[in-house]
Amino acid sequence: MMGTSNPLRPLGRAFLAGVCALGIGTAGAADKPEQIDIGISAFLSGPASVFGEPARAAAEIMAERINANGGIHGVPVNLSFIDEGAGSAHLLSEYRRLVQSEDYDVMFASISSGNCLKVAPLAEDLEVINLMWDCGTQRVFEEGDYNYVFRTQANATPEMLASVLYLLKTHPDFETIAVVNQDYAWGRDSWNIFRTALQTLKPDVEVVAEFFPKFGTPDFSTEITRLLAMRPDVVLSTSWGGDLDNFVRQAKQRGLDERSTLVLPLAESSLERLGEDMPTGAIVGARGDHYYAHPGYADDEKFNEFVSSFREKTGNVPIYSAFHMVQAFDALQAAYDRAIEANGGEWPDTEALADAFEGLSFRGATSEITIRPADHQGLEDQMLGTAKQVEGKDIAELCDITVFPAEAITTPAGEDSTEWLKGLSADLLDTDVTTYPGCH
Amino acid sequence: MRGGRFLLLGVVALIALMPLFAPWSKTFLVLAIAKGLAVLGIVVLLRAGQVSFGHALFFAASAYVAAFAARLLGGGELLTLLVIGALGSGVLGLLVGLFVVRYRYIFFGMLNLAFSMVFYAVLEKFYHYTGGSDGLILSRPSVLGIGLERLPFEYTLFYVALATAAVLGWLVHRYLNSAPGRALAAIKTNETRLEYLGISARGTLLVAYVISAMLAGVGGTLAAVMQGLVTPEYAYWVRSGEFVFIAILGGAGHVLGAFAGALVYEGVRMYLAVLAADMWQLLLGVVLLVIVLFASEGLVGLWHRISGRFAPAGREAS
Amino acid sequence: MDLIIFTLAVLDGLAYASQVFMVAVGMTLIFGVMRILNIAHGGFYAIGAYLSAGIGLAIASAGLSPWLHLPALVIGAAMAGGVLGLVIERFVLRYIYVKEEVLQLLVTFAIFMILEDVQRLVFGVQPYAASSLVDAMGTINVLGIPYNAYQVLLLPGVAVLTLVGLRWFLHHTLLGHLITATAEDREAATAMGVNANRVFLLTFTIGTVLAALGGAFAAPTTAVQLGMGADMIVLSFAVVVTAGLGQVEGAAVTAVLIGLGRSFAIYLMPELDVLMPYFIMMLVLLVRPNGLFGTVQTRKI
Amino acid sequence: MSQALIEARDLHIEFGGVKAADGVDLSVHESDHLAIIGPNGAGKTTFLNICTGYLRPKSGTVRFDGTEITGRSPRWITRRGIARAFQIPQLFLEHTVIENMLIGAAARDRVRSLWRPLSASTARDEMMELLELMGVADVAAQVVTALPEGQRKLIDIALALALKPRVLLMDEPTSGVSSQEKFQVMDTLLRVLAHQQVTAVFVEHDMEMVERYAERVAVWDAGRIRIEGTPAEVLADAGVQRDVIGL
Repeated sequence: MMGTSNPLRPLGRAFLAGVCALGIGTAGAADKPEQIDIGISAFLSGPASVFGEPARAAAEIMAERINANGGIHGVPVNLSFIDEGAGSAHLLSEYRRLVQSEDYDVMFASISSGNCLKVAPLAEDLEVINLMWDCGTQRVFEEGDYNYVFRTQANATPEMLASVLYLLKTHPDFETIAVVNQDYAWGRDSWNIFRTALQTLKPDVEVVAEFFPKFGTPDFSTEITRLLAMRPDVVLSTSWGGDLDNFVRQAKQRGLDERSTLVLPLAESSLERLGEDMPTGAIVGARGDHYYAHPGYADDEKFNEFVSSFREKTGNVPIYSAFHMVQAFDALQAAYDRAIEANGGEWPDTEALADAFEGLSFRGATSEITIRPADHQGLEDQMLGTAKQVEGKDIAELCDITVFPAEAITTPAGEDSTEWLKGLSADLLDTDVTTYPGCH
Repeated sequence: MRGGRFLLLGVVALIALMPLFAPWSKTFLVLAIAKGLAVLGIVVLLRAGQVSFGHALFFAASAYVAAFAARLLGGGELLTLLVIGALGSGVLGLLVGLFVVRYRYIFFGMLNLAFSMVFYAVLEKFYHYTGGSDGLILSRPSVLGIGLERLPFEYTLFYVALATAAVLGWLVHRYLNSAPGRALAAIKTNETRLEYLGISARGTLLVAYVISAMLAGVGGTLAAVMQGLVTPEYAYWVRSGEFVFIAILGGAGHVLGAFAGALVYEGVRMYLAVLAADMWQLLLGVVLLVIVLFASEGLVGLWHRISGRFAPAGREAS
Repeated sequence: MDLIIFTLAVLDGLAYASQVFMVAVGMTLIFGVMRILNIAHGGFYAIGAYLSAGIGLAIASAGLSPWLHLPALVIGAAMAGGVLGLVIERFVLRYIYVKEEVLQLLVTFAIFMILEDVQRLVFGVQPYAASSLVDAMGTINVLGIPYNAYQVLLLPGVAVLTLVGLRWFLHHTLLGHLITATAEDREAATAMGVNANRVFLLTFTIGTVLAALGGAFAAPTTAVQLGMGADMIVLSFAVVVTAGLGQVEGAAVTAVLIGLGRSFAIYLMPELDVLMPYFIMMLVLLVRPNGLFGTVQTRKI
Repeated sequence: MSQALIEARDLHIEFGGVKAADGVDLSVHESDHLAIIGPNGAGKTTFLNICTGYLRPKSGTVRFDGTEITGRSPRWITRRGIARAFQIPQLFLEHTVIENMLIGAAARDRVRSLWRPLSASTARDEMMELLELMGVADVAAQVVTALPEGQRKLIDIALALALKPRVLLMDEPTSGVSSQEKFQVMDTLLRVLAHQQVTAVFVEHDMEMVERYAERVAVWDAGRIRIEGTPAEVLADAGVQRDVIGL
């Protein structure tokens, strides 16, 4: 084959490096770099930039703050963003370029589930630490085993399960449910998880309609007409962004919220945009325990400082993607602390840093998160509340906030989510939860 | 002509050596070659004056065929996957072709678009089979029975892609100069006369359509193997538009233009996205406008103009 | 399927059809006269929508009557579409009429890409919504189901008005005659002293205004967001081709077919919803290769 | 009288109410040189269009060598031996003259190889000879767009002859050719036709040409064959002189 002698040379180098690494041990020391280069993938164009842009703002706030404090153990951080909106081919080649050509140290990728599934094996191949800072899909760690990939937040299973639990706690007697989700992997997968959990915990519920309108549908009126005619007790939508705004607004205009309870597990990210159009009584989730007015952190300095600097920078309240970004940075900082300590003060190499992530506990802007050593899955508490319009406020408040502890609702390491959900017992409803009565 | 040939060899050699100096460029180059092959498919149809705005259909179809085949064969073999992918898109090309070759110009373009959008929607909808928008994972195939690690595999894939492009480019060149190939170009200027010579314009176009579908198919398989994943995005209309864009950028109707265009396009796009993450689309649009308004013969035409050594573009292209 | 469901589906279908028609009619007109398939149409649509939402929000925050939004969105869209159309025709398109069809198409593709980023730079990434007009118009009950009056009364009304107005303009005014003459035979019209450049400028501007209007009228019912133009383009293509090139009435019929097809699909087989426009298009072209109202064009020998 | 090669029976066709053929019977015999004349818009070209399958008559039949060809496609009919040259030359404008001819030869020989270059066609010498005969060999390497109408006209006929047809239908073969050259062209053409044993039908309005080159003349008027016979007979007819020739 053409040129085989040349391609083998880098291979030989890699082999030698491997031998050397073995000689020293799997975790070791390295020279302190001039800066830590972090590559971050997020949607900066297209509809999903409603998550990407706030996350970018949060990343910039975090980097500024770290560098203002002298960096991570004296090493400043440097950020570079990859636009997921430019397509996954672009993401992958840009990811490779940053790692292989620019020697980036850590990657944060990504938002889209599809991209997460692509990036995880790539990071493993490139032997670069990748923090999945906003990935929803539970498939990554259930279907693959990784050394360099970690998730600094929860995944779809606890997020949906918490939504089911909250719904059952607040509306124990409902009989019928319909779903209107975006027609792509998230919409399909999240519904599968939700339905599996629901049918295990409350087998008599009837699914009366399943709609998967095209991603980016501007008009839900036909679906809404159907729902109005069918009158299901509960209407679920795990949509987000403009799609969720559209659905909720059009549903409210035609009084769907008066006939059915809306369950919107991602609506925290739409609260500010929807404003007065968020129907009172709708169940709102936040993919974690993020809420700019979280009652549990009303007096917390770190939380308040982040919320106010975010508002200052962007003019908006922070949404969950911004909180997730904070968690990625805090995890990184905590991992370096831990690795340097374990290394006796020496700067860690990639292996040592990766070791530090296993079992790492850290706190983002809200509650503490632990990265499970077995499968690198983050354990993140889940918060849900019920929206309420309050006179004189242009953004709905969340009432009866309930925070579900991560351990109880996360699939145990090594198990398949669907199977685990099928084996749930109704006792789960009695798990100790933190509740914040009243509206906030 | 001789000077041109040496230059061509030089450029190919340069590309062949590039991954040794810039390891990350393998991905980039394989994707550029993969797109270049799809663009070559567009170029073939452009010969007949027809523009397919749905060629991503075949790019995606072969990628999915390869992914399914790899799954059935338990990993699969790179060369087998390339052949299966090409055959898959060829068969689909025949089926779609039987329908679309009855139409010309805007109808031809739009029907192709419609087919690709139907396919796109089906890929997203039937997610129990196709994995929906997450797509299907295509694990690294073996090469001639040998399972390779990432690095040697990427080098192998790159050189396989380069060799495939060279061979297919040459075959297409031969085809375009053969009797059916010249008759294809005659569809553009006088289809009526073609029929009055006893040549079926539809048949001629159908042959070209299947060839062009297979070219896009080989490209799609290469891209899928490189990325290790196939998604419905492969079939989206913007990607089809991109192929047409590249064909024009390279110089419509030219075999080399397809690859030159793909390389330049991918390069420009990548650097724009890095340097101006906020407005790469805008800049790309401006580049496109400038090309159409001031250099509509594309890169190949530009090269002719600069070098001034060749005959007028119209003849040289044939 | 009982009669109630049938009625509801028809109502939904017609409401959707009016929106589709409003978007596609401008593209059909431009294609009929200029033979340019205008991808940038999606961009004009989105800009019209952003503008309308902006106006709506401004009216709401100023505490003015939401009804003001109606005339304001028409005027805003007409102005924005007018300016964009004039500028783009005069300074870009004019130079490409002599070029090949595919190049013309690519130019509009380029304009579309540029407009996409312009929207992002100007309006940011957050979706906008200004639905106070829809709220103000309230709902009407049909068989116990509340419908937005805006969607089932105003939008179809506007669509019918546009169709009738455009027909009248094309068939009963001098300018309209110039446009139809140019559409039928550009060379003959030029020979008779019609200034094709001016006709093109006018047609393109009207088409652009219609696109912006389509967006402006869609805005109150939906969140205006990035990427909204891209999907509309493909749908409009389907309408243009199914209708027969340049057939304004055909666009109306096709829009109704697509609207009904979509709503019945959602009622009966939701999985097929997205595929309906393409199925309709292929079916029509299979039976009538030149579209519903298209005429056969043969080469003179 | 020899067996009719093309035999049209009771053809009817109309365009927007105008009857272009209203019960036409017309036969073309082996080795015939038939000229069709008539006023403008009378339907002369329509006859060629029906015989070559471009138009389908409303009723009536056309037989070629005993086989019915009514309503068959131009391609089908061409392959059976009826070739056609056009009033407005129909050529592949972006190809060279020789390429035009070679495509014709490839069509005749059913060349389907996707591999062998057209330029290496074995028919090249034969095609050059044909161009030579038509007097256009010197422009063989030129692209058609670069040529004047007159030369295109000759190439158009040459291209039809490249198919080695049994019948050649021509629509005003010398229109566009300069008046000095047209006799020369027709002399050559007839020689080629005789050499290849091709039967010829031509629509013509130049009576001088008809007189000189036609063996038989049919007058097509208002959708009917008004009179048919030798040039001398037909041109002497007073009605024809008045209505068709315009004397």
